[in-house]
Amino acid sequence: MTEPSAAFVHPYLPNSAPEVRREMLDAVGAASVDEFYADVPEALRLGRPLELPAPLLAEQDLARHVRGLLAKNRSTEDRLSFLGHGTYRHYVPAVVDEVINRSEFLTAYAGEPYEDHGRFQALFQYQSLMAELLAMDVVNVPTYDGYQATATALAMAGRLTGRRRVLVVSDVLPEKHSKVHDFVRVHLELELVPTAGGTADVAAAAARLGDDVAAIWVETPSATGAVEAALPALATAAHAAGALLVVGTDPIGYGVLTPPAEQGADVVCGDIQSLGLHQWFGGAHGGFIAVADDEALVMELPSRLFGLASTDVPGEVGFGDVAYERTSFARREEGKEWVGTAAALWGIAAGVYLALMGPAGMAELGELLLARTRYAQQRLAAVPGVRLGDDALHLREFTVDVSGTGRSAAELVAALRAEGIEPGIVVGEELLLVCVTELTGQADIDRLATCLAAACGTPSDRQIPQEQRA
Amino acid sequence: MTEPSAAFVHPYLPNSAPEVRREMLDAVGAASVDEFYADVPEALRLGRPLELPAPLLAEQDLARHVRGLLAKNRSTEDRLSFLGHGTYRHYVPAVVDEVINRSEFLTAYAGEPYEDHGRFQALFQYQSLMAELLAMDVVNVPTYDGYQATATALAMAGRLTGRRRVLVVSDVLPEKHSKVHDFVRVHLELELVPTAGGTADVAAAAARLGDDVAAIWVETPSATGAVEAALPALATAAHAAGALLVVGTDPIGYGVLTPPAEQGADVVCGDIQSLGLHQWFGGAHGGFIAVADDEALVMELPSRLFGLASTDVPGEVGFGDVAYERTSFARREEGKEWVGTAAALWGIAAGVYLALMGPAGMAELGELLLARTRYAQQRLAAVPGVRLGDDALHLREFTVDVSGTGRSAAELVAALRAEGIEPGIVVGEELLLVCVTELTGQADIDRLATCLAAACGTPSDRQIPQEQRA
Amino acid sequence: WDEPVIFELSTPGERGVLVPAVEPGVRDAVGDVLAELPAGLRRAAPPALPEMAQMRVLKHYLRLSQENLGADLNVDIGQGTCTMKYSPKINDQLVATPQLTAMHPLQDPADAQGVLEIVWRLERMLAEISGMDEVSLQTQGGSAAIWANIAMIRAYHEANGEGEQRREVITTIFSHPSNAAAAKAAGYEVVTIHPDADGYPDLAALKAALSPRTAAIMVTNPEDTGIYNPAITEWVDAAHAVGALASYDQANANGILGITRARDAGFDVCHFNLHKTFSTPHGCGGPGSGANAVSAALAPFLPGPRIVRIGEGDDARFEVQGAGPQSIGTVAPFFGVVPNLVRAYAWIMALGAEGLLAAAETAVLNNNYLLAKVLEIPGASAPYASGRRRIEQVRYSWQELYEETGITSEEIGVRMSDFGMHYWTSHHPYVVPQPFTLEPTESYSKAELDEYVAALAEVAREARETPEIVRTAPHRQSVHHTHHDDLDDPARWAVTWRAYLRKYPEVAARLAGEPESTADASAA
Amino acid sequence: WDEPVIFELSTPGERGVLVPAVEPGVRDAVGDVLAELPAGLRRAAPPALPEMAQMRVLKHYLRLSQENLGADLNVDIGQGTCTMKYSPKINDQLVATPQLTAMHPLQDPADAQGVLEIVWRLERMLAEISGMDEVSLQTQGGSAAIWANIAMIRAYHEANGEGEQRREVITTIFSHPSNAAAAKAAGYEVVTIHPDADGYPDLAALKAALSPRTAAIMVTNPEDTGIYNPAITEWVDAAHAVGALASYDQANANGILGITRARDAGFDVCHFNLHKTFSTPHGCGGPGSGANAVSAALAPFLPGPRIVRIGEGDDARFEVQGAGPQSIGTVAPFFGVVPNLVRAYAWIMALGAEGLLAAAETAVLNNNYLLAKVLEIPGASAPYASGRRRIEQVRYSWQELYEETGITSEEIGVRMSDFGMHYWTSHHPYVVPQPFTLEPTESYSKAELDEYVAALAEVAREARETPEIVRTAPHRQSVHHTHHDDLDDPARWAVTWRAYLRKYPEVAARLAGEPESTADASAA
Repeated sequence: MTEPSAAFVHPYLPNSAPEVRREMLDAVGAASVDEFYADVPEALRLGRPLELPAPLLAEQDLARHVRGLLAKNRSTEDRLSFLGHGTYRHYVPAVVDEVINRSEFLTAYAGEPYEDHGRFQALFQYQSLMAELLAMDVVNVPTYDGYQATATALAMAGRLTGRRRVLVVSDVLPEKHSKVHDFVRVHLELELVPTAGGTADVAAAAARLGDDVAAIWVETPSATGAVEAALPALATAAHAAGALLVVGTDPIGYGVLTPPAEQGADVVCGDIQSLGLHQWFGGAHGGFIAVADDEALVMELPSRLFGLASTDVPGEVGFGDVAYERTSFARREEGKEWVGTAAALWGIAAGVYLALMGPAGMAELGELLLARTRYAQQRLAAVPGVRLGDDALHLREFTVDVSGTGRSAAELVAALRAEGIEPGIVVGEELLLVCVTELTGQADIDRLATCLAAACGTPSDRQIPQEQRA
Repeated sequence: MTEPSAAFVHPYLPNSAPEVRREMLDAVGAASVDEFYADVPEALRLGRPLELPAPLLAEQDLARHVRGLLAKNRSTEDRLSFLGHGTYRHYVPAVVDEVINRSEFLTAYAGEPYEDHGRFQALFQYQSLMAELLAMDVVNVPTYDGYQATATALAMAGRLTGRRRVLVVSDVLPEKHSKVHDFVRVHLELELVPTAGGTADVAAAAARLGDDVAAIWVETPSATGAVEAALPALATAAHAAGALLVVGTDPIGYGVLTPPAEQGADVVCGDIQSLGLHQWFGGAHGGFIAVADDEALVMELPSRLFGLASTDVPGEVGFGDVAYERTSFARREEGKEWVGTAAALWGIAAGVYLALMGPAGMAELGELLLARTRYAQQRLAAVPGVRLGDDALHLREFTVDVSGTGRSAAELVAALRAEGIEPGIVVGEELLLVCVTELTGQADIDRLATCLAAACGTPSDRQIPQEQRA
Repeated sequence: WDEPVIFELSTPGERGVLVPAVEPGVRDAVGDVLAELPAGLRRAAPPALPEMAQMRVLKHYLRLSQENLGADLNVDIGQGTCTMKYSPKINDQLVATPQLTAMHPLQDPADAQGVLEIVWRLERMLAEISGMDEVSLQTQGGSAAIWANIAMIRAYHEANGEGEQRREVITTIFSHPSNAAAAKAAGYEVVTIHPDADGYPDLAALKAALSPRTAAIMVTNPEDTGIYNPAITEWVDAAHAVGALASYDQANANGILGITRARDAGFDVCHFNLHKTFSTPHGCGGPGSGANAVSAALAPFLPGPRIVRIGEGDDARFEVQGAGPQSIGTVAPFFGVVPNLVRAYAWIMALGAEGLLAAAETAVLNNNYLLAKVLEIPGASAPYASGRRRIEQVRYSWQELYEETGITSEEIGVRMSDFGMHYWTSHHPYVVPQPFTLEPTESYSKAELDEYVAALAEVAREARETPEIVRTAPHRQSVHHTHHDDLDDPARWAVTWRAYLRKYPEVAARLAGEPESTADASAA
Repeated sequence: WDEPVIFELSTPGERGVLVPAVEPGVRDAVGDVLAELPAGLRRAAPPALPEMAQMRVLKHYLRLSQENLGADLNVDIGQGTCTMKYSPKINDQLVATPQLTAMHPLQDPADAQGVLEIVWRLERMLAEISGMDEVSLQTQGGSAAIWANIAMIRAYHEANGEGEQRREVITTIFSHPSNAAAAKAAGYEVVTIHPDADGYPDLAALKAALSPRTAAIMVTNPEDTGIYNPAITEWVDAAHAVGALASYDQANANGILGITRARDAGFDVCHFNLHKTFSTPHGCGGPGSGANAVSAALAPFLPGPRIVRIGEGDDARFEVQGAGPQSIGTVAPFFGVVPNLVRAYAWIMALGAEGLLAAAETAVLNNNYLLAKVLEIPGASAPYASGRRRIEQVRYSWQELYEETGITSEEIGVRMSDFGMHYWTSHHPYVVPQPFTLEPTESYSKAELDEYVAALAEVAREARETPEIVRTAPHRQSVHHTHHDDLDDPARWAVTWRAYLRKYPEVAARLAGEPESTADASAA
């Protein structure tokens, strides 16, 4: 093989400059780079250039190309969005982005507690801030996402109890169910216990408990945004049967809502995307798993856990890995699942978010979300032919049944998209999942109601207030 | 006065929290904040709230409001722009923005050489990189902009020579001339020597030289983008008369063009916006003044000059202010003009830009600009009725005379704006100033020529090549 | 800085960011939603989050950032196996646009054509780079991608009715441990092959281990030693011969881009780490991004959703299809770590075919140059394959130095931090004694490699001449020698601040009682 | 870090960023433009800029940034008179949009309605805050705004035929020195008034100085001492009585927002520093932004261009008008430092009238709290106006400590840097002996003020007990005690690297001959 790239000098490749390249080859006594590939059999050599698009070597050309592609997108700043279903449009304070875009955090990886003291402290603080919100003493360094966190939490329950059955008593996002199912299916069987009125049917669940049940799995808010009010009863039942109560949740409401740990949950898990992460087309998720500070539970956690430690200087705190020997790094297939590159940066972001929000911010946000959700329910339910999917308490998301309008949910979505509105997600032939956040103001909700009424062929029950923009 | 703001808690005001406010008042023995204003006469108290718009206290509301206003803009990414006239559309490498947006640089001010070592070094490096480009040994920490740099350079010439007349031998931007005139008019008289063919009329200038002339002022590229080819002759004539040659310039071309210092210039000055600063609606300018390392010249510079110094550690370099006693900080009205907050961050940006570009990048850029300028001249001059404003060598900008088209320059601008094109700036009834850069590709120039021809009511001489976007 | 834990910075009443008030019109319509919460659902006491004004939160985290050593700041070649390369800043800027950050994954695909096209294009480029037929970009890291590999393999065998029969997965000891761990999590028994005397993967041992019970081999190549398995085709063929699949962990692909491809060696499935080979930033440990590439035979098992192109050229549009009937289903939310996918796309587009090859060759040149320099340090060695060239990294050993001085590799790593250098200590598995693994990638100049080696040599000299300075390191860090035995004792570990205050009441008492102490901060 | 000067990092052939090639179609049309350059215009030798790959440039500047102490990182209250307040990050994000960065100032105003509206609104808000009639936002800093003040005053008198007669400008010693310097640059003779025994501006001295030769008084209030001139109306009236104008340097306005206004005291012209009072970041020394506010009588003299609103409410549009016939013309390119104008607008909008007042009151509360704490440090004093409250800052003195220990204020400042604190030493004019000036603004919490004072007290204790440690500071900086005498000797000063290599041939020889030395970098 010749050296086709000998004259290819690129800003990303300092030693592509011919002079230094020659100097380095001379230093190691090699005639060409080809010598280094002596172990790669000739038969495996590609022997031709990869068929890739012509490169955009000048940064300005690259920027123009990629920006040109992205300019084809119309984002939720251009459209009025009521989309949720696992990825939520919350406001991200500027300081959050500032911190996670710092080169020191963005480009670091796995430094040791000394040179990467900042990373250890930032993630310890993330754990600690989440712990306050969740009222639990142990929270992991984030795993990939809420799907994985839940799969892992249930697997932990299986290992702890040595049992195989899991009762799924809430409505779960289908994609999340798919992931959890495929992840645990060798070890666990998921049994659906149909919900009643949007939340758990406690009696039905209790009836199916037994000494082969590893866990009851609750989602709150559920896939429809319903808040589970019966956690204490579920916990009591589960514990009586020797099973764990595993609660999947979104932490966004716990400025005002009682955290599951205070209602009997043994493992609480979920996603942190709501806490300071942009929507990113669904590409910014992180999973948390929280447990009590109980050695048996902690030793089943596969994730890294950063902990405080004393140092040679009295009063100074350092950081390090808690119970590192649990992990796959240390024990390969004898470890608990595995540890790998997951979502640390998003954890730092969530930590900054919680620090900025503080108790008052989380309380105000929780109340605002509850109020806007209720308001949106009222407005949409007032559209003729539209009624609420259930009577449960909802946070941020809820379903509406449009069967009375004579239109399918998909038809209504198409009609509203033509108005620049994403009214929600079709979760059934005549069922629409609608999401509101602190970025969805009263005027936005009113506009949805008006346009939905129009799409249903009926006039709205009141005028759209003038838009509240400057 | 009562304390209306006692309960006004804001994220920017930590001590607006009522508890700590009370604690601090107690610590100083004050009943209320009002006591601190004892020296402000009652008659001067406003006594009512300022009449300002209602605040947007939640950051998300503020962001939405400001973004909403800015969304009314249509930038040069949305329009095809051939606008120059002092503010230029060059590509800003990502690393430049990364560096100047670092909190450490963005929010620092006037720390001393120890705690702000980085700032001193970064600005020393800016001076040094500019010095290589300009081939001069002394460059200042940036002043406000090229207008100020030129005004100051001419004032220096006046002080050094003790003379009052300045011969202006180039076409100067009217706004720049206005600023320079008002700044120096107590001390200097500016005399215009009309240009010939776009550049200096050397004979006419020489004829007006005398022992009362402080300086010849040349602009290259001039207000029309003409490159002055007669600097050596002007220098010889000026020096023979005991005058200085002051050259205002844009450094963008000196990867390939001979720097004025090598053609006899005594003071070289101008603007650094082209070197890594966005257009910012004309809001990102910085001025440089370069001179030889001659004590007499250096002592007339009003700006700060950062210099290298030895430290207690052999081989280590530190930094500090060179000849600080020159400045108005030290000497008030006895100093040279004044020193104040000017454009340091832009200087750091220009330094990063030059470090990224290196000699090869500046050479390639210079050649590209010359080639595209010439190409644009050819294409536009080929439009029937359009001819070049002059025959000089041009860099980046040139004028076209549209008198043969039967349309005024303003009419043509209006017609092309309707096509999404800013074809240039009206600098005379029938004169248009057109600018191209590395961001104005061949296809863009071809499109301008075609649309201009159409606007003039004539078909283009050739087809528009298909746009080169991905 | 000697920056306190954030809870120590709280002042009651301060606010970091404000939330909009409930609109009067909403309030009128819904009443007091908190008062109306069902019994037990209203939180009794607010969470004990700190109360801080905005600037102080910012300052705190900026200071923490300065106590961290990112790849942008140091010569980050000590993180061997992790391919710490330059993540171009332009790519970070490109992904920061609201046209990406504010996209919801369930928007009308007509409104998402830009991002869908980029992801689709990236899939096709990675298919070409791997030689495979189809690519999925959903996983968020290398280990997650390994999981997807084994999940597809499992589904494949089940679809062929061999799910019950094939219960073993074979890997090598120098393949990433997540291969073993993920196979175990998927229910397989794991068989681990050790290298031959020269450090090469042992083909005979593989053949002895293969059987109709084998579901797959899962191997890295080059291995973490930097040694390329010259018999890789024979390995794959041997696996295929017993009906097993061959899965290729291409975490170490950085030296072979454009040189050789997974499919050309017969692999059925492979994955890349976009945060290694394709330059997306490591983010303190994620999000990364995994690319799973498969042959046509395995394509039906890929996770969903899938992005498909309809039409060609200027008329092409991109749509989203759900997972197919044989798919392993969802492995992660939606389309994967989208910002990293766009970054990886931009990185490939900035280099092209010639550039990828140049990157690989430069990485390999840098590594062999570094190898020569490191071997000049007395006490350092490169076990296995003596005298052979390596691909993109080398697992070295300080065993000689240790025997001479008693200084361990871990101690040297800590001391390296005093020189502003990083060198990680988790060289799983600990087969090589006193290991350290260096991977220079293509991103570092010769001068930087020389600087790193000089620091290593200096620490080795100290180990011999002034070992105490090494043993008592760190000396120049913002934190001092830390007592890690606290962290393995359930009674003493503290994973959160609240646990810390609970377990160490004397600390809680001190913090509650004392005013904030004078800063003794070292300068930036 | 011990980061070399950038020229030392050059490696021949490396590239930091690539430039597009000349298109073949352009090349064909224009030929070899370099070969065809007129005689003498083609540069003979390329500029000796460094040659560096992109990551190394980035790393170099990131390391330099870490050797800098921005307001975001420290308790930046030692930069008295400069109003170092929090520059909210949201504002930096808002101005980073291409809808601002990529705007050309001569675009069709119809395409620039957003930015024109913001600038216009900001002008109106500042008119209300100052009480003035019209505002211009073109200048890039406080001193530039002072220049615009005096240029307008000069034009005003000339328009009234008194240009020749009025040749004097009166200022006070505790007004910013740029008032004196700019007046001088405008051709005026400068008369400086010293304070009375209590430190208050001396009205009698002013009256004695005023005459028909007086063009203007140019004063700061509160002065740099933090003392508000209670007779400010009398000062203005006295000036007006002789036909002079009154110009108000409101660089120190941070404590009086919403409390009292320039026009209410009778001033004709004033300016604000948006980078002080209105929070735009200081950028290592600019760009700042100045706002010139004037009475109706002076409005015709404002610089141009002007932004005008046509129509009202939703139909309003914004246009650009050139400078009027009496205008002083252009003072700066186009519309001023636009990113800072948008930031200042956002800052005011985030706070509103109540918030501005709260900011002012909090700044004043912080200052008087700090004053009480500093006066508890033995050896520190606050000269003048003994026992009186101050507005937003105080000029203190270490004279007592100096007399006791011989330690100067400058030495204390250097030692403070070892505590991660900054304290500047340019307290022009040096009327107060051993001065230091603290201005806490509204941005710092009580805990941070306490921390700063504790560090001050500690250094004062050291000055008494272990003075050598203060005298030999700094001890914890990336650079050591620097020999500033090099910088005042024309034979030895080196303003650029090329001058350094020329003047110090032994350095040039060493750098040319030696390979790069081992880094001895301290950690981040």
